[in-house]
Amino acid sequence: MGQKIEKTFSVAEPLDKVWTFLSDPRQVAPCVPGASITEQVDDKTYKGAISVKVGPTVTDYRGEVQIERLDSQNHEIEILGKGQDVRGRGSASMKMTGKLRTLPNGDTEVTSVSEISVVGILAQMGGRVISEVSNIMFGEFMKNFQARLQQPDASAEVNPIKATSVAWEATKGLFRGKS
Amino acid sequence: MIPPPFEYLRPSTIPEAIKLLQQHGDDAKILSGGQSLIPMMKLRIARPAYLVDINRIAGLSYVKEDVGFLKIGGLTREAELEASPLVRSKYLILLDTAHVIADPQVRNLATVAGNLAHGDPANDHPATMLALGAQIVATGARGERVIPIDDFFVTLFTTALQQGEILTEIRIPVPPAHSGGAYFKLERKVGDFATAAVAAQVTLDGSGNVQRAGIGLTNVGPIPIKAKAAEDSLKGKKLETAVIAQAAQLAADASQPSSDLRGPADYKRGLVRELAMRALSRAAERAA
Amino acid sequence: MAKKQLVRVKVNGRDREAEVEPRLLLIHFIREILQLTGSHIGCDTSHCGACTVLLNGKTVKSCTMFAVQADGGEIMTVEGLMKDGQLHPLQEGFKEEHGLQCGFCTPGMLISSYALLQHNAKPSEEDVRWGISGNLCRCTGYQNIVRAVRFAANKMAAAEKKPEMAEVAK
Amino acid sequence: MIHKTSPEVGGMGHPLRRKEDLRFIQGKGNYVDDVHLPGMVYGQMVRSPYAHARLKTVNTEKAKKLPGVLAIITGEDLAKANLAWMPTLSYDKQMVLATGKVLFQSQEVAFVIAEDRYTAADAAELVEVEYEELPVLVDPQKAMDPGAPVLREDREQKNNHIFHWEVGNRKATDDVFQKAPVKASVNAFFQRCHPAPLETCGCVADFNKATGKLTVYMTSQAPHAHRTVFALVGGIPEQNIRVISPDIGGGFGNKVPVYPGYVCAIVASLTLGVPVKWIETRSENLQSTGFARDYHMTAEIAADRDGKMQALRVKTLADHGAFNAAAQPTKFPAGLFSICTGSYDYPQAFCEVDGVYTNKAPGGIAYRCSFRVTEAAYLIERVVDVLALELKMDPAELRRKNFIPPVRFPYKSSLGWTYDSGNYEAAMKLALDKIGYAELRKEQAEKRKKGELMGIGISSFTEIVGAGPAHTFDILGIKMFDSCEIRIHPTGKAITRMGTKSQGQGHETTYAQIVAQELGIPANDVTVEEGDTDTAPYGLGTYASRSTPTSGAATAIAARKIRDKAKKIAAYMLECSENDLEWEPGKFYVKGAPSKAKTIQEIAFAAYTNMPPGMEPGLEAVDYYDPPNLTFPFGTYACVVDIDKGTGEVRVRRFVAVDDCGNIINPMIVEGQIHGGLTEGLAIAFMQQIDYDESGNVQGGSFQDYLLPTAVETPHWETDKTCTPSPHHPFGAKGVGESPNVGSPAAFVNAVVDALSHLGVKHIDMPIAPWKVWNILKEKGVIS
Repeated sequence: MGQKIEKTFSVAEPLDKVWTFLSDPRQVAPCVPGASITEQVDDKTYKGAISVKVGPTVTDYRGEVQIERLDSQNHEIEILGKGQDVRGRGSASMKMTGKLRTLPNGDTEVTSVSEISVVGILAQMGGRVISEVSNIMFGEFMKNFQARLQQPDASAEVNPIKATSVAWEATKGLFRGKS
Repeated sequence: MIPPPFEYLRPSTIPEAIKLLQQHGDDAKILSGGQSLIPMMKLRIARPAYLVDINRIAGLSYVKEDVGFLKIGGLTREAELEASPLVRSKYLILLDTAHVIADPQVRNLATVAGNLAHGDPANDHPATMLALGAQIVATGARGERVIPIDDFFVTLFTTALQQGEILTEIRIPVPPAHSGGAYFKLERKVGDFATAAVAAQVTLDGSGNVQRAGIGLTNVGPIPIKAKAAEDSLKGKKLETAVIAQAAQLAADASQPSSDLRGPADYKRGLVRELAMRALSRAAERAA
Repeated sequence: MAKKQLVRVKVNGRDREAEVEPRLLLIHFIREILQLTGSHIGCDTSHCGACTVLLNGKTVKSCTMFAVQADGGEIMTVEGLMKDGQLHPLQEGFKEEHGLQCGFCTPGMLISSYALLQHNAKPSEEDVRWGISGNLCRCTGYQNIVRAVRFAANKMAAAEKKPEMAEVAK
Repeated sequence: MIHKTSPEVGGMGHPLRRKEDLRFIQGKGNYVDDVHLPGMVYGQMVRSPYAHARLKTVNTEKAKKLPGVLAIITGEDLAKANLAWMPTLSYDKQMVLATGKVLFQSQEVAFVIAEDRYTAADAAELVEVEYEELPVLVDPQKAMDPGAPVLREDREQKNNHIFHWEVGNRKATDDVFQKAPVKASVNAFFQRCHPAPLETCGCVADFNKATGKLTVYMTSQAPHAHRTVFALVGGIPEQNIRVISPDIGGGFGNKVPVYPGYVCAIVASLTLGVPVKWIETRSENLQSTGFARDYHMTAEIAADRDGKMQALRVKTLADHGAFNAAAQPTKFPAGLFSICTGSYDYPQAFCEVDGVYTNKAPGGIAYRCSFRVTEAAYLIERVVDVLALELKMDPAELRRKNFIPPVRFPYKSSLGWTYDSGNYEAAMKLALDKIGYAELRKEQAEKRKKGELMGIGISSFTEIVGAGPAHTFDILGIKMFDSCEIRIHPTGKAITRMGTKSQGQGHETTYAQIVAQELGIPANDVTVEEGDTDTAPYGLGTYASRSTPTSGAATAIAARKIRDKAKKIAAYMLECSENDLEWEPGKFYVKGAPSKAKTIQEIAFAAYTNMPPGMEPGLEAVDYYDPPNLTFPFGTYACVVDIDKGTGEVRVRRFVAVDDCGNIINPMIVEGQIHGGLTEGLAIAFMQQIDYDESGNVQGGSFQDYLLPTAVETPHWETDKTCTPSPHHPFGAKGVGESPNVGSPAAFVNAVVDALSHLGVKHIDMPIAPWKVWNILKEKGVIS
């Protein structure tokens, strides 16, 4: 189940600062609702987890985040994140391309293209909500990105952001909701 | 398919239920009709540790008119709504809606409140309640509060209900004379979610001009959509073909559907327009 | 494992009880604990209606309900349709009008039809089609099921008329 | 002409009420999940969420620790016993439990056995499987690309091509096309469907360690064939295997193949020595067991300007998924698809099919279909309509012009089949008269002026059923005969046992009616037993509308053998010569002296009490029937649809089905079969599809999205018949169970296309969802 989201937003920070932030998965990953970096494998590879709150339980995807391409001259980055559901029921991956540009007012414009792919039971049953969920998660990401950029948290790598309930809310809707 | 284990709690009063919900917090889910929750548990997508079964709480099942409102109790089943003489004679839009929800067996258990509290944009009552300008009564530890339906749907599967609150009543202002409404739904088959659906409720003044119009849309966005521009376009006008067509177009413009197995987004927008025309025409007939 | 709970129900007129896990689905309670295997499981997602039983007079999909929820209730399954060794008119109707082929959906169909006739003694073809719209059949194409239900409706109406006539005759 | 017996006897032609119904209407059927044996435990499959992945590790430690878990079987465990793979019915092999890699979503990876279902489900979740995802191939066209990833590493052939099959004269056909003044073509995709019987597949395997006997209660449409497969694969002596097919909740082809679940349950029972039950969930059923169709087809017709067809050319790509698990006769990798010339007389034809592997569930099976005849009938009936458009000719007129005329039967088709009998024009005329074709065309013209959309669709299909003659047909080498054994009890009652297996077709009634017809024993006095391999004679089972053509024929022949013996006994009893005896159902009497008679019941009693000297006692017979040819049922279906321009919805206003299945055993049951088949045809035309997204996720893997029609979506069917008996079948019958499913999809689609044809629409792929129609209307500017 693939889903492509293209978004452009701007942040009131200079390009260099945004670039430094964007090119560090330890900073960016926590902007994704429920995600965290747990370990750095090498300078381009990180282990991470996305903790998706599913009602009273927590579903964990664990996997890797990899910087596929880092072009500091053109300020372009390509990140691939891929996680497997620890209950063995599928996986989710996201390939994100980010590009920065300085706006006339000195702000920085972020253009991102994300391709989200979900495999397994959620993709089978949740077709009608995956795009909505992706959009909402991306909206959260933008908010977090802007907020964290202004107050980067040095300990991001050990403090997973509290999971939002977006994915739970999404899965709730898989069935004919009448109760 | 086998659900994961859980503890089953069966309070007999609302305060008891609220206490249990507070006590177990996020680990608890309300079991009302269960027709959405139980299939999810069987798929093991939902795994609540506690189920608080509110079905044995007395006095929550009614459909009645009282001080200017049609009141629907928090445990009123879809089948009861469908069978209510009051609904059958005066609230045809509710009858339209209940009739196309799932199937007879599911309607015997599923509740109107659950259909709303679930916050699923694909559910049918949200659009109807938006059209009717309903109010939601939420009961929590601090007592009751009334939430206008326009503020109730927050985001995908999220409503204004707080943890520990139970949707105990739905209030619909009794429509004045010359009111009428209708719900039109296109579904792939009986029991399916709407590909799209439109609820329309109008009240006409003495000269047949629209005094109030409510239009709600099902399954064409992250939340049930209130087509405000379309509603506004009708005010003070006679429900003639051109007027209806314009409102229908505005309703379609307000929709934000995504493509899925039920059809591409463009189709769904077109469907909203078509169904809005039909719902408004039927509402006009019923109001006359 | 969650602690077991006592479920007491009256099934086809007989009191039954068992200690069960709260998560036990009503259909498994009926089929496996009570050993009433007439009601079936066909889909798991609340779509097919093969598991339909009557709970307190109303049809429910017993695969989408926990046994603990039925505690204190009265259940009727297909095994409870026959009275005093006589087939229910619906059972006769299904046989007479060829309302079944593989028979797997039949118990659920019979129960839904039973409930339909309880509140609509003279259903039109359209009424019957909506009344059984929560039950899937893969074999019959429904047409003969519709005939079967209307056969039963006629037969039940005739049976009710007869005593009245007798009354008049007196 | 069939002699009509009295209603009390209930021979052929009587709408006898079904004998099997009494148990079903009381909830006393005995389906496989109703089988409950002492000490029985439960199996649950662990399945792959990925469509294509390297299988790195399968860790069962945590799961094994769960109280109540008895054992967990993995692919590696099976490999040690050489059981990780099993043969399919198409000379391919299929993984029982994955080793190395998984090839489709929901593929079987491990099998958990626990004391109860709930524990088994909990434990399955605790099995930890590590996968490495691989590129997924879902498009069969891409599967043929040279650079495509090779899915089946186990094969010597390092590509995804399974087979190429061709029939007919390519060159002669091409030559006709080169010169033909008129050509018409269609690209039609017959989407992947699933039979979805209401009961899923399952079994209870019960191995008795003391006796060495394995009893398998299973949802099997072919219990004998399955017993042989188990014997060959498992190395168990065949006499020690007993397969019992209890009541089956619908099959439609889904219950022909052997599935990994059966094998795992058997292995588990052999290992643990207790009965093991395995029952699929609906999702497992839809996502891993035999799908059907998935044919990407092109058909072209060459014709002259008057509409006389000259040649047919067909090219097809067949998507078989991860394993070629098609259930079909050995010599026919594309089944009987070469019946695609249909009801028409083509001087030349050529048909070729290529099969490929993709990362999808394995198949494809014959879904209410005689081995791809559904695809063939759909294709030809579609392309004929396209030709009619090309010629601006009425589609009924075009058909009439090209039908094989009655005088040409037996007719040898240019693709090699010998049609037994047919009268296509008669069936079409009846259908068109009944629906009021001429009036409908007028109405359509009027409506078009007003911008309203209605369409009339015709499908004049020819079926090919009753596989089949031993010289041509076998499955895994076993010839496709079928059988019947009849025993007459001393009191004149009877039991018959068959090699076939009913799944709702009413065999307990119809076979009894054949016996009643042939011997005059009331059908109600005849018990029909099927599905127990310890008692029934060997047969290939029920699918492909073969029961009546094969076992039905065997029943008549066996009954006639009994009648021959009965005649000898009667002659002895009546002290006359056999030549002096006349038969009427139920008794022999002396010619010219009807009062001197012996009833079959009296004769039966004598067979045990007073047989002629030297005669073997008893009265029974068995017949293994090898049909001389297939049978070719046919019919015309006519359908009227109205289209809602605003929503794109198609409403079937009327549907008239005229079937010709030769002589009829039970008209009530035939009508019921037609209703059911039409409903499945409707579902295929408008609703049912198993699709896959680009990652290999199943779309339509539950009844939420695999849409089965309810009573509300299903129209009221109108049926009628003509009767053209099969000349070679013992009582002139042909088989009918599948005709409506074979013939109707084209009628529905033709009707929808007809409604839109004036806009230039020539074809719409199934399932015709409202959005597809709406998109066309929008594209053609009909709506804004």
